[in-house]
Amino acid sequence: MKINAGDTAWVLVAAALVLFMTPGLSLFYGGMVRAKNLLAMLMQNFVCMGIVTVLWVVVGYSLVFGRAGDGGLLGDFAFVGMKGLANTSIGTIPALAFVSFQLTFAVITPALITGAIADRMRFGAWVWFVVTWSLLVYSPVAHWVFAGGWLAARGALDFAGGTVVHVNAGAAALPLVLMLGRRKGWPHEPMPPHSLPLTLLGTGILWFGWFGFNAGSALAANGIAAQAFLNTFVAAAAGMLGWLAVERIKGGHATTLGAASGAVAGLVAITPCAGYVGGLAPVAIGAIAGGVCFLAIALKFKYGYDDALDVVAVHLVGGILGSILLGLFADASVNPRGADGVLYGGGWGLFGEQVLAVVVVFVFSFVVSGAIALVLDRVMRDGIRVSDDDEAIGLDLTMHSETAYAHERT
Amino acid sequence: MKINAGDTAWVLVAAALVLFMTPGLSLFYGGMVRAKNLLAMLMQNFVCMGIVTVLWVVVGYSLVFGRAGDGGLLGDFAFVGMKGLANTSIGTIPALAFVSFQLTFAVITPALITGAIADRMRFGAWVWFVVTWSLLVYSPVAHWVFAGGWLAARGALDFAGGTVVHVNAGAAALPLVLMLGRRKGWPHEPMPPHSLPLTLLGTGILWFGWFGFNAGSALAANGIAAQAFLNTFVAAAAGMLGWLAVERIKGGHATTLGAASGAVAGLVAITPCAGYVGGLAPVAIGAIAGGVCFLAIALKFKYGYDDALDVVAVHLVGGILGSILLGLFADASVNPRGADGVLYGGGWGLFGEQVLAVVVVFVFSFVVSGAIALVLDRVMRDGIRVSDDDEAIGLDLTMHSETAYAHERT
Amino acid sequence: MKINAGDTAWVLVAAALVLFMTPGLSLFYGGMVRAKNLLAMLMQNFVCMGIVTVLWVVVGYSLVFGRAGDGGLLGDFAFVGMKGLANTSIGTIPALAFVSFQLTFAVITPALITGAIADRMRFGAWVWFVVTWSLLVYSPVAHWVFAGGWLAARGALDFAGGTVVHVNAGAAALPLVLMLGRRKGWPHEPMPPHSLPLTLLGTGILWFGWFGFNAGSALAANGIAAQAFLNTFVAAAAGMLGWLAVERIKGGHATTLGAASGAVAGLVAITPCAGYVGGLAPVAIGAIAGGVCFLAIALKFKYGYDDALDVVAVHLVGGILGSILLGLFADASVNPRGADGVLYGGGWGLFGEQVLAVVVVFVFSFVVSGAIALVLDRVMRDGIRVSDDDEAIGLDLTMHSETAYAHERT
Amino acid sequence: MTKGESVKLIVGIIKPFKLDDVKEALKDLGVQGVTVSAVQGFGRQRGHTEVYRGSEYTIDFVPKVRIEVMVDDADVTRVVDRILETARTGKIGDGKVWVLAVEEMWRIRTGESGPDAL
Amino acid sequence: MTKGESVKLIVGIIKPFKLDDVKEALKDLGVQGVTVSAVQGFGRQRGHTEVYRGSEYTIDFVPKVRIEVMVDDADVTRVVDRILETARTGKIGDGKVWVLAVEEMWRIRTGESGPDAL
Amino acid sequence: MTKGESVKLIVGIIKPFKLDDVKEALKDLGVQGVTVSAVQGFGRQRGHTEVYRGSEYTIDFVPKVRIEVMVDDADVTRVVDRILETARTGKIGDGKVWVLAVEEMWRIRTGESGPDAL
Ligand SMILES: Nc1ncnc2c1ncn2[C@@H]1O[C@H](COP(=O)(O)OP(=O)(O)O)[C@@H](O)[C@H]1O
Ligand SMILES: Nc1ncnc2c1ncn2[C@@H]1O[C@H](COP(=O)(O)OP(=O)(O)O)[C@@H](O)[C@H]1O
Ligand SMILES: Nc1ncnc2c1ncn2[C@@H]1O[C@H](COP(=O)(O)OP(=O)(O)O)[C@@H](O)[C@H]1O
Repeated sequence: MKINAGDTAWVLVAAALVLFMTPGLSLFYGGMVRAKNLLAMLMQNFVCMGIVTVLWVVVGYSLVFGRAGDGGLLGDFAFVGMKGLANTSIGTIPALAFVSFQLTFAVITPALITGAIADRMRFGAWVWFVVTWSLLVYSPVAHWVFAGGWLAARGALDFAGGTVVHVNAGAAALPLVLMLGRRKGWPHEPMPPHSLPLTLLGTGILWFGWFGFNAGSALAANGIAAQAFLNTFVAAAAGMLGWLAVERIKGGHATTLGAASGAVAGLVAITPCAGYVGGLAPVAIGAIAGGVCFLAIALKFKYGYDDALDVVAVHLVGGILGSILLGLFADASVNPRGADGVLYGGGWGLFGEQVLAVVVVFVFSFVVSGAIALVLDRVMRDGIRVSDDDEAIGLDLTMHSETAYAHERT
Repeated sequence: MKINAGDTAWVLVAAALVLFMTPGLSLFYGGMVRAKNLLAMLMQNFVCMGIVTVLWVVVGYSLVFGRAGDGGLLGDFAFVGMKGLANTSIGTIPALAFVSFQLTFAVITPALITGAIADRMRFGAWVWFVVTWSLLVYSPVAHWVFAGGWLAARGALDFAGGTVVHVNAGAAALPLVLMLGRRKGWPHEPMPPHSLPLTLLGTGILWFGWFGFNAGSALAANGIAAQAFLNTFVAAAAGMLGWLAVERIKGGHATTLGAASGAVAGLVAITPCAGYVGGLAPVAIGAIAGGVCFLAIALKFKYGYDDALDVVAVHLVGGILGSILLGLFADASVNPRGADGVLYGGGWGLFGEQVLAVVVVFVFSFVVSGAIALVLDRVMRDGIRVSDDDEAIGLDLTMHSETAYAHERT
Repeated sequence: MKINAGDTAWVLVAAALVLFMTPGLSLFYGGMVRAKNLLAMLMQNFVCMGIVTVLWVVVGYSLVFGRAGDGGLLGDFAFVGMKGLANTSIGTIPALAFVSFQLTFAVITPALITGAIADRMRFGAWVWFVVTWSLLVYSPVAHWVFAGGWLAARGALDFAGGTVVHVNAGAAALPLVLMLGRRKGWPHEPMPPHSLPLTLLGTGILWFGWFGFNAGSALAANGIAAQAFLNTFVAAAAGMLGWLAVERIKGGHATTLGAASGAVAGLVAITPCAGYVGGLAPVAIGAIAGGVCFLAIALKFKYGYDDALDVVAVHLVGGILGSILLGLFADASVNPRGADGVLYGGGWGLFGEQVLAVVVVFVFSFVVSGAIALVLDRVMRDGIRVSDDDEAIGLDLTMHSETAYAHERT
Repeated sequence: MTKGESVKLIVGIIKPFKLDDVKEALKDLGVQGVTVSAVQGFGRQRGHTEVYRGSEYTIDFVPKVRIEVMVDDADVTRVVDRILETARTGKIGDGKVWVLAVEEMWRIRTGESGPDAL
Repeated sequence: MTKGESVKLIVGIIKPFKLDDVKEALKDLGVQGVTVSAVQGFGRQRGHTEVYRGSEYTIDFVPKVRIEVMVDDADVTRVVDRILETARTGKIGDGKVWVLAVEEMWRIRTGESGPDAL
Repeated sequence: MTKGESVKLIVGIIKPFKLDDVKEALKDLGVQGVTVSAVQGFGRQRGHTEVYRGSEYTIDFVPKVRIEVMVDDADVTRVVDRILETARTGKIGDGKVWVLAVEEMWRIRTGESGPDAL
């Protein structure tokens, strides 16, 4: 098909927006950790931008999008080193625009995990985890869902990554958290955010970038993109209000961090739905996600796992919610490539596929991520967790020989 | 009309850019308040992104753009809940792209007011103010000017919101400031900005986003958009230089905050003019705005109203200036849908309409906003102002149970 | 040619992205200086956005793009005050979109210099330096390379400003650094970054904006833009990894600042190459730049010049590297308007032109910038360097009567 | 201020927002200098509660300001009284004042010692 | 706590992460208040090294916490012992404790003086 | 350093940029430790003026550094002299030094007391 400049412009911008989300995410998380671990958090995120990108052009893209549409399990090596892609097109856009756009997803997915493992994972271990995880977990899952692999072929819908990105990252976080163990002092010692303005700035960047994430997934500047754009906008808003409402009712206060977290919860939940629902559905999806994700935080206290910045409650729970609610709210009149959910007369077929996709991605990611962590912990000389002393001093100094803030005397 | 992908791409991007302005604004303002009120400021802005968005898709959009072009006073309920908008177009773009773009204006307009009321308004009161104001003030004014209502029908020009956004917000700020009263200690006690880097970061985001605000208002990626883009760029620059020059001459110093404030003043003033003027007009408009807005700060000391972060001096005065200067500088050769101002041989007709529009919007917004504030102050149990103790402790802790910065010891 | 909305959308967005880089750069640098000089750093950057912009529409654009394609030395006054540009087009985009896009390059180039002169140049002297430098150095160099002047006519390639922006700014920094002299205490007294999170935020913004810088330079939303986009992405990543690897090997630590610096080094080096290379070339170019720029920092200690934030090591060395590596890696099959480098069978012709362009730009910029600084130092009452007392107190207070941070007690 | 034999060090822990008043009062009395630092106090006055994603936690420490004033022996009572007066709000947490004996003191600039160094 | 004649000021320089333990221990002992500030210490304990674009530099100072506790004369030993006990890790850098004689002290809120002011 | 009977506490308020010099001088003298904190001073030295959107306001306080050095009785003069010497610029605002008597002191790590604890 001929390249359309408008579609190309939109996808390139969307790719830039999504890339910007990773620094945004690092600030969102960074504001929540203690100052002594801030740089380590930023670094764990930025290094994903380095590692995954190089891997992607070398082999990752090919593993995901080789044999696209085969209904299968994994791509191949057809596009290794970007072979044969220059000056070709995919749909109405240059193939390399598609490569860049998809790359941003591959970057941010492992970055999401950093919130769970905050303050105690060795930098070297994280580097090797990202390398391995990217190839062994992200590549197959993305093939199944984004590249016409087996889950997509069965009919599961995922507009922009509810399963591939959020369930996947959330499910990977869990075994890491369990294997790393709790931060010293958790849960009795309070570990309040060291700088909420950083977190709010990160939220602004995430919201901004998420337009590219969701509406860019239309891969064209058309009505579907506009629908996805608006849904994203509305779900973020409704997520914020939902979280604040429940927080206010249960604890008496509507917090700034609550507003930020709720918006992100809404954005997570709308991700799989963005181009498949319409009308006021995003209000419902966002509000439900805001409220439920807030309540889901209690799980970590109940079960005693130290998911430091609530990746499970926000990304895993939010991703599951969005993927499954799509089985209810999907509306084929909005997007003929979608389907009708339960509420739009489509019956329980789609719903079933959504549940299946969630379960499959959860189990696969949990198991393989856990295995990777286990192997790394054995293989690496010092294991994956920092020493107690290093943890007490802080990762910035012990991992990177740096201090985040040095507002000096003179 | 058929959807044009290029125009759609541009309007979607523009909508994302304008949405990003609200977090940017919150940082711009947030840097200027004292640290104990920072989160409250951020929250007052972020909550606009939550409330106005949900209101907009439910009813707000319909109130503004229902009966568009009727030369009338208010829209209707035709588009409640986004009814009938999916997969339709407005001009060359999807209707929902237009909905999203316009939504961002509805979000940021009340957010602008937060600078005036800083440090002393109860969060609950602000929430209800935003809900009511959005429906009772923003909706009609936007209908009059942006949706072919009576002011537009008479021939008033407002490319991107000089009256709808800036005069409107500035005029609403004034009665709130008068009713809330002064911050404890003002004006004798200095209340210097707690973090100018935040303010400068906010300025960068605002300038960046304003390209979407103004050039996006062309609703197409064409020559008018390019003209609006360049005018925006130049007026911001000239505003900065104008402010710095006057500041330097009067006080001996060119300050960083002056550079930031001047750029914003230039951006405000060019807003109504952006697609209607050309050549070096933006230099003149920006520079005048920079200088005059700086001088307008003196008003609050003269008349004793505590407009904390100078919303009146920058947005009200800047918005009035821009709207009226358009009566001089408008040049129909730049944009045939515009008109000729006094300097381009168009006589005083346009100028008169501009003055009328400014007066009408000012009076309407001032009166209705004041009435809303009055009613809220009566109806709400604790009124709209925080207690003296809460003000002394700071709003972050008393409204949101949070502290902005906790750079801990360990 | 008819205006293409898609291309226009892309170039407008790209212009916005590049404009955003200057605030981003100010934070990148600002985080690295001591807190007492932060605002002065931000201000030196923001004021470029003011000064250069106004100069550009008045005369700068005309000096660069007047007589475009003449193979000559400088433009003319044909477009003074934007004369005759409204509603015309250049290629497939409105002329004013091109004007805005090119303006952003003219803004950021002098801004890059601020990193070298940090902490000791008088604000007034900087203002006059920017005015003069913009006209006397930037205009001719940009004409030679970007406007079909003599270097372009000979066949030198520079996709997005390896010579015009980076070599040019780096070469200008050197005489300034030599004339200003060292910061008091350098090199024996450590002057660590006061806030690395600011620097990382700046890095995120720079990376984001650089997509506009490089891919926007295609001036269309097409396959070349996509190639340039991906190359930019990959070189940044490889630059990060290259820097971290060498840093780790030599010093034992992979630092956050190293990740940020390496990414910027990769971005600098890919700038001239972005639309002319393909495949895995950006991995090589980025990784080489990351490693070599890190090693180049040692030069300032060896030769004793206080290039405060390593503008020479990153921009001069990175710009030279990129421009010359293009002579090896250029691949005409990627972009027919490019050429083949040594590795693609094009022989040493291009390589020679690249070396020539680098040498010419370096010498010209070094000499004229030095002359400007010399004259300013003579002509200005207090010279170009602040007094010892002012330096000790800090530039924020002494130049701008402001303090960056005032986290108050109450 | 009077000129006695020896120098005393008065230390006060006060509420931060009282600092300006105390400083002005001491200026009025003719005190030549004060040294101030930000401290955290723990005492009868309760700290506050913050909320973080649904969890409440208590901050025990309350921000206070510590002032040090060197005065001539003969002025101690006057200065202490004035601090007690201006720093008082009557609510819990107003703080403490105490006096220490200084064995010797010097002004760095001139090397003067004893009350002359004040 | 006992009620003696005079008041002493106990000052301690401790490791920051020990603050909570010390605070709780003092609370248990019945001490009514503590004033705390963030300080930098220099001593036998080495500082650390940071890296900045390839250059290493040494930070000599180590973050410490300074606590001030006013107690009745009669309680000094008990309180000091408790601080010594809870602040100890046995590793270099644990810090110091010292006692100063207070000539007089007041509670600002009430004007009470001497041990009553505690 | 010599070993006397008792310990004294030397406190100095100095200009921040002199801290490094003073620290090095004390190291040279054989002083084993110093505790430092950031303070604000008010005295003969004027503060500065800042500008905020056209309004000028004065910041009365000047940043200073407070150092505490415990030394053996016998070393007080030497140490004080050295501080006076290295901290002096001769310009207003150089600060003060004073000496307090310490009743008793301990090293937390070992429990040693008196001059042995230094
Ligand atoms: N025994 C003490 N030792 C040191 N500081 C104390 C002591 N008691 C109180 N303080 C300081 O005085 C402040 C006020 O004391 P608090 O008991 O809260 O109120 P009040 O002085 O009004 O009884 C505390 O926050 C603390 O900084
Ligand atoms: N002579 C001293 N004067 C003042 N403070 C001291 C002195 N010696 C040590 N300190 C303080 O005590 C802290 C711990 O001392 P250090 O010598 O490192 O370990 P230790 O007390 O275990 O021997 C130092 O960081 C410093 O704050
Ligand atoms: N009477 C005092 N009590 C406590 N601190 C003082 C006193 N006088 C001066 N200082 C401290 O010493 C610093 C320098 O004093 P200042 O009067 O400015 O200069 P100088 O010591 O050169 O006469 C002040 O900023 C303050 O911190």
